[in-house]
Amino acid sequence: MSKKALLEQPASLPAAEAPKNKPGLRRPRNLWYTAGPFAVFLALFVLVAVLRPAFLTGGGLAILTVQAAPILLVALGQAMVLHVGSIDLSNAAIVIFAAIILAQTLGPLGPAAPVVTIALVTLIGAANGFLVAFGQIPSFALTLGTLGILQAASLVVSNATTVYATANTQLLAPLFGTALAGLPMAFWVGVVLAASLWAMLRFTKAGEGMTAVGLNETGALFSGLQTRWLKVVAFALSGLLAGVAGILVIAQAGAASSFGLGSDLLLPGIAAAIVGGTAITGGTTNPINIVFGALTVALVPIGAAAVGVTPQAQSLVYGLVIIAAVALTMSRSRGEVVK
Amino acid sequence: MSNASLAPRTGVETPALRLANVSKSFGSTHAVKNVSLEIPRHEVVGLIGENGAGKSTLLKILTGLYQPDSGVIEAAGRPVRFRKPQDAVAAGIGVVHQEQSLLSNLSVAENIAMNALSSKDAATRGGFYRWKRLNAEAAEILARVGSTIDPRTKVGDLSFVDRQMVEIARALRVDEAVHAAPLVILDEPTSVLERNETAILEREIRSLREIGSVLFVSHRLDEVLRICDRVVVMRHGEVVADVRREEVTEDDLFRLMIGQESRARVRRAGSAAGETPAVEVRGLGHRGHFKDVSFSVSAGRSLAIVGAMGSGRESVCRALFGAEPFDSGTLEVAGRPVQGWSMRKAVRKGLAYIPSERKVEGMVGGLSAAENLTLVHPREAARGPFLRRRARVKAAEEWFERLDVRPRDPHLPLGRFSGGNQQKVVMAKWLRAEELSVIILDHPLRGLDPGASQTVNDQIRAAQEGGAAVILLPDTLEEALEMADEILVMRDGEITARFDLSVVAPTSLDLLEKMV
Amino acid sequence: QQPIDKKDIVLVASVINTTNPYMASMIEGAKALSKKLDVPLEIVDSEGSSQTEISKIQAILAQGKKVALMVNTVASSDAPPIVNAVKAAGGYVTVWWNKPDNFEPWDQGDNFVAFQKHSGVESGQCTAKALADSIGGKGNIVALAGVLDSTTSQTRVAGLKDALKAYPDVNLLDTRPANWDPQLGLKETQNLLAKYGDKIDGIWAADDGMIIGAVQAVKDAGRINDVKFASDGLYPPVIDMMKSKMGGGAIAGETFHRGFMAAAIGLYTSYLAATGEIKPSELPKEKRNSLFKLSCVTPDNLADHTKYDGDIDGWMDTLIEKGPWDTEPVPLVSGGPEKLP
Amino acid sequence: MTDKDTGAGLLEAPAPSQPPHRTRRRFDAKNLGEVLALVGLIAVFAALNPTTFLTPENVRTILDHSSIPLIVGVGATLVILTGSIDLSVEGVMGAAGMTFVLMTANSRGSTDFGPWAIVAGIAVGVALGLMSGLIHTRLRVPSFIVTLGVWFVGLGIATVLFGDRAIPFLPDGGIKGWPSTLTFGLPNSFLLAAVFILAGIFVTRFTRLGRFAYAIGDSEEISQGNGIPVQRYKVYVFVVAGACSGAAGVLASLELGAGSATVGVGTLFVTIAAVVIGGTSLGGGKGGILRTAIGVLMLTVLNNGLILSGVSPNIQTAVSGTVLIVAVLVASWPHRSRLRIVK
Ligand SMILES: Nc1ncnc2c1ncn2[C@@H]1O[C@H](COP(=O)(O)OP(=O)(O)OP(=O)(O)O)[C@@H](O)[C@H]1O
Ligand SMILES: Nc1ncnc2c1ncn2[C@@H]1O[C@H](COP(=O)(O)OP(=O)(O)OP(=O)(O)O)[C@@H](O)[C@H]1O
Ligand SMILES: [Mg+2]
Ligand SMILES: [Mg+2]
Repeated sequence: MSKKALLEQPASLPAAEAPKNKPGLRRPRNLWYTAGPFAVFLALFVLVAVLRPAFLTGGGLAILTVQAAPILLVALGQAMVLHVGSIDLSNAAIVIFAAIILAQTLGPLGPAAPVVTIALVTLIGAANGFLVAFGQIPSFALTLGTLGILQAASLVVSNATTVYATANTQLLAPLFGTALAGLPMAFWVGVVLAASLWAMLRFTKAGEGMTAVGLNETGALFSGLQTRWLKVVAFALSGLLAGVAGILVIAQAGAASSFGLGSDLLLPGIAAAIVGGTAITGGTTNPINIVFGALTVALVPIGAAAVGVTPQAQSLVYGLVIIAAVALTMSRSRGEVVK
Repeated sequence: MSNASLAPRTGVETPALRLANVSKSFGSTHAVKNVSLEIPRHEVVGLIGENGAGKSTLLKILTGLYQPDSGVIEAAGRPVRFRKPQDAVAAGIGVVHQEQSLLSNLSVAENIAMNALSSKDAATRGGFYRWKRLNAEAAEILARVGSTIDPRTKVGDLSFVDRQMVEIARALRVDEAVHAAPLVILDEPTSVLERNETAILEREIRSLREIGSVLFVSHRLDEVLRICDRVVVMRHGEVVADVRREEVTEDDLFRLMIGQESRARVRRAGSAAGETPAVEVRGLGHRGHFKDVSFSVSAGRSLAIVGAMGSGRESVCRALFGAEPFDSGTLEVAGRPVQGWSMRKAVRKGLAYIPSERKVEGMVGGLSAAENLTLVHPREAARGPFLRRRARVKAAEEWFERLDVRPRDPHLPLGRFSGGNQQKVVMAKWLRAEELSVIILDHPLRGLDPGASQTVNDQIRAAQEGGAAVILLPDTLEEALEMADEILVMRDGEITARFDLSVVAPTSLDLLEKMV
Repeated sequence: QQPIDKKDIVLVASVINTTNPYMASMIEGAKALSKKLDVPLEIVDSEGSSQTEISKIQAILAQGKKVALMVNTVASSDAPPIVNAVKAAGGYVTVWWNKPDNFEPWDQGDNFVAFQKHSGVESGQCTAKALADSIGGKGNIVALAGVLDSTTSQTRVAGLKDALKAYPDVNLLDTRPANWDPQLGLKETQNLLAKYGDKIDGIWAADDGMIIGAVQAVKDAGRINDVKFASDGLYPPVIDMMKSKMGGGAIAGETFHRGFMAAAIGLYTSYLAATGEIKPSELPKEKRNSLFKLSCVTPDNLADHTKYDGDIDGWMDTLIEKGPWDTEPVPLVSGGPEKLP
Repeated sequence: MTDKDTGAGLLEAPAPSQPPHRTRRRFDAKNLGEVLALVGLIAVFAALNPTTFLTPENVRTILDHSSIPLIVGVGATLVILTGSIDLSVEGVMGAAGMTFVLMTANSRGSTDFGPWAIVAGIAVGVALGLMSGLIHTRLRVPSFIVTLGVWFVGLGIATVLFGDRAIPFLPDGGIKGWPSTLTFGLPNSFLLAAVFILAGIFVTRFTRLGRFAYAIGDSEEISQGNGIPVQRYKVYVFVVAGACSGAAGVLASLELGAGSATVGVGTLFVTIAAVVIGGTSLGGGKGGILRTAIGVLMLTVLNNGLILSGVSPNIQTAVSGTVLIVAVLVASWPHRSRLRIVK
């Protein structure tokens, strides 16, 4: 370990150096690295709008944000886990599990149901983190395992069928029913959460601790940080955000099933986090940029369909655009090791 | 290089390597400025300079890791360009880098032959390894440096010192690879070596002089004067002196490097033991690492633990700090026995630990210097869960001033400071604690230039005067004799002798006797 | 709502993927209808994902088009968001195969024109009967179901189990999900063959996609002459197997319904609502939650059913002439929701 | 501070003299752990299903089912040894499989290129692997995201090749029956996989490609410094992985006897889980192909055993997941320490 970490240490830094700047602010990173995800999204959006102007006039942006909202939430959770150097493969399964639980409890519990659901899945996320941190199991393997367990749990809890939210659905209606600046509340919820996470990472001890863990866990450990609990926090946040995404699933569909809406958010979530500039190696995350990452990831299939790419070739386009978007937005520095 | 007949006829005096006006900058940093120097055949050239003077950068240029921005390099009288490490190897240049650069999951033999393996040499046939031949060759080279490591061993299973020997063996392999007289470059090879290995290395360097030449970087001026024929001094990226050994003394070299006089070394006046020890261990043991270790240190006192590699003194220190477990005995901090000891608790109790593996354990290179500074004891730069960035930067600026950290930019990621300056920041992050009770220093001066060493030593003393107990694992016995009030000698995990320096004044030899 | 002018209408057919023969047939039907009506058509490929399905449909709506949509929903829960989006965009939608049970068109207004399907229970019953008869009313069978949470699969399995009550000597050994996928059908059948060995006399599958893998596994095991198959959909490859009397008539039973018919009926229903030719709120409930006729196919009556595939255009003419609820061979037989036995 | 005493005070005293020859550890007990786990699983299922589990028929089924993850596992292990990851497996299998089916005799009646169809299938794998490798190394995009993209690209190619026409079937007889034909009592598919595994082991022990994969996984920078053309070898590794996936796609199509864009469905997670269970570190540099082979057998035995034992399909993923977690937990428990970093 030592050798590797020793060599990778300076590598994870961006190359550009700016001269002295105002105290209290971190050195501004490469401008493109900061603005890249936004620029890529904007470019794609403009491209789609030019090729199919009706997309813009028909409220394309609102539709896009509806689709992007659950991806954004899952991506934010994933980014928190990536930030401490781990990965969470189970978070989409948590989304479905949360949605099924919420559908079943919304009637009997009413307004308490979302709270109960979120508390439950936050605990599940924390359990993931606990096993990773204290059981010292690689997160990739652990969450692959919990993915299977959660899938089974969803099937068992839902009796392998679609579960409907029977009453109190009006509680969730504003999420997609109300709009602010033309965009649905659900998306703004995601944006607010992104901003809070940004502030958390930047202005709190816990946030800085998580950054330290992601950059050099040993160093953080020797500084007396509770690195293991910080990991638990990251996974718990991933669970919590997946729970919010589960609420969106019910708000949108009023029903959930094990392989239905929300079950395939894992890969889009990871892609959105990385397109949003999150370093897969940990320690570098800008939650605000993940908003644009999620928008980009949601835009590609919609945009491809809108500009009339034949259905058979759409996944090809999706693959290429995701690669290109990451290639454009990734922060790289001279000599950095990319894995 | 391959065709010697094309070389200009410059006679026997052609230097092995000649640099003319070589420059290299990174952004606005001029790491190497207009350096011209010659390494004649059959000569050992020493290269010294402060931390960050540009030595490693120069060597990386010579070994094909960096391309110079300008200037000419001539090998055996012909201009060369090293685009990749193999080019340098092909020109007969072998190197031991400052940081170990072995592949820990490959075998010793593979590591030694790696340059050959990666350049279609006889070591492989059509991409296939010739294991027998590799192992035999490696065994032969290892024998030359007096090492008995099995070439088939995985490098990861070797001790640090053995790994250094493998590094050196690899550098020596260049004379197998080419027929030209080799140039072997050694970047601080001795800072991690034991005395007997250093002796072997010295012998090997002398025998290398017979066939080729050596460029040798070290911060140990005595060693440089003993081994080298000539010494080149760098400062701020430039060569400021190029002198023959006979012409200078250690003090001259010091002055040339730092630009000021070296301070005379004074032993600190001993301080008396206080009533309650800041830290006390009784019968501490950890199976396979150390056993029955008892000692105590009171506030304001300093304890040095000396011992050979594998004596277990590092494990004891790590156990004190909660980084490693212990399975018997008791540990008392400020008079109270501890339970469920961990690094976090240690930090809370005012213990500080400055590890020898600075870049991995001592700091988070990706965070800025200021952020590193408040990584421990963040409460003092925070309000509730929130950070006070301004307060922190102010604290950082203050400490930068106090320890003369260069550059004075607390926003720069710590990983980009030079080793010596990194060490100063690492010291500062512990020293700024409001209630520092014990400070454990594991080789705090490793790799530091003499100037930086002085600053760090001053800080240790200041902390001690401020009431902290100091536990020191020194680089040299002299360091122990100079800094400590009490010296413990450890061997094979047990304490073999104790010297209270206010009572007796042992010599290095006394200590050595108990160590082996 | 005002009727939409024909030239403003776009037909949209949303399918689960483009490579399953049933889905390919749906696309074919949508194209044929589009040509007949002379109305442009867009195909949505959901790539098996609810998320993709909804976002692509929304992308089309986003262009401000007035759609007449037929969607084969990936999962039941997709129906509400799609209906809501279409409603908001002023289009018309007919849903095929999956929707939540309590999500009825008449509660959603005119834009959700209808929900349509073939009975799953009936499908399970008729293939179960054919299979049980083909093994002489006695023996062991195994079943391959679709994706675990699919209602279509569940109703078909329920039909299978119901029909088997009449065959006390036919024993259903095991039911394994094979996710509608030929490759998984192959693997699961291999596992079942290993588990039960020569005990297996018949294999039932909820869909022909899986039976293709099952047949291959049985062929590899050298038992194609000993095992009978029954499944749903009568896909072209299965027609060939039946015609060629593979394994001495190994394919014992099938159901007949066609993707092209489903797509055309669904699209045409939406289209009629869009042009104002029908007013959904005035339709009887069975026309808004409809079960269409499903034919049981055995080797004996196969020829009656193969004729339609060759004359899709002709069938489209009949559809336009007779309307969505009254076109052979898939007339409306009753209203939903489907009742489990 | 400078050392005024010369010589004597240099650092620490000589280390206690070392044992003269330390031999390298070829086999450590951990290897045995995985084998024991496999044997344990077999024993449990044999006890639960005395009449069905250890029959030749079932053993053949298990071996046949393991063949595709084994073949893919060779490439996946190499990639993971270098510290990268290849997620594109299923897409590459689809593209290669469709290419093969359409170029050999099939029911769509496209031209029959004979054995060249197999070559073409593998070539598609190689091309996609090359694409992954080049994008990863030249544009320096993390392999995770590149291969995620290439997964979709492969799937897209397969879907385009499938088009909207009838399923292309392979004719009965001919090569279709080859994978399930028995040689020496074992299915050909497994024998082919065994060849891949042996070749893989040979590559990792005796060739530059394999040894450099380990070196790169240990540290790319040090490898670079040692003159290993890191980027080039990474591309090679991805190409090999692509070829393995391509071959697996061809084999899977032969087994199915038909073209299908989703012929690789489910392979990725089985393979990666097998690599991890086998003990190859996702961080790179540690592990090996034999370990992956054991991991694949464990998972295949587990899956087959659960079906034979009649475990409800609803909870089968939970059982597999729990076994995965327990396996990794048990394997890593002895290494637990307060300083251990696990990502
Ligand atoms: N990769 C790099 N990127 C940017 N700047 C660098 C880089 N390498 C070296 N430098 C700059 O070059 C200067 C010289 O560094 P170098 O490593 O050559 O010093 P050194 O003489 O080897 O120091 P030491 O005695 O500590 O080993 C440093 O101060 C640093 O600012
Ligand atoms: N990626 C990088 N970007 C910018 N500067 C760098 C980078 N890597 C190293 N440096 C600079 O290179 C110089 C040498 O780095 P290095 O880590 O070798 O320190 P050093 O001075 O040799 O340490 P020591 O005193 O322990 O020997 C440092 O001054 C550091 O600022
Ligand atoms: Mg240096
Ligand atoms: Mg140095």
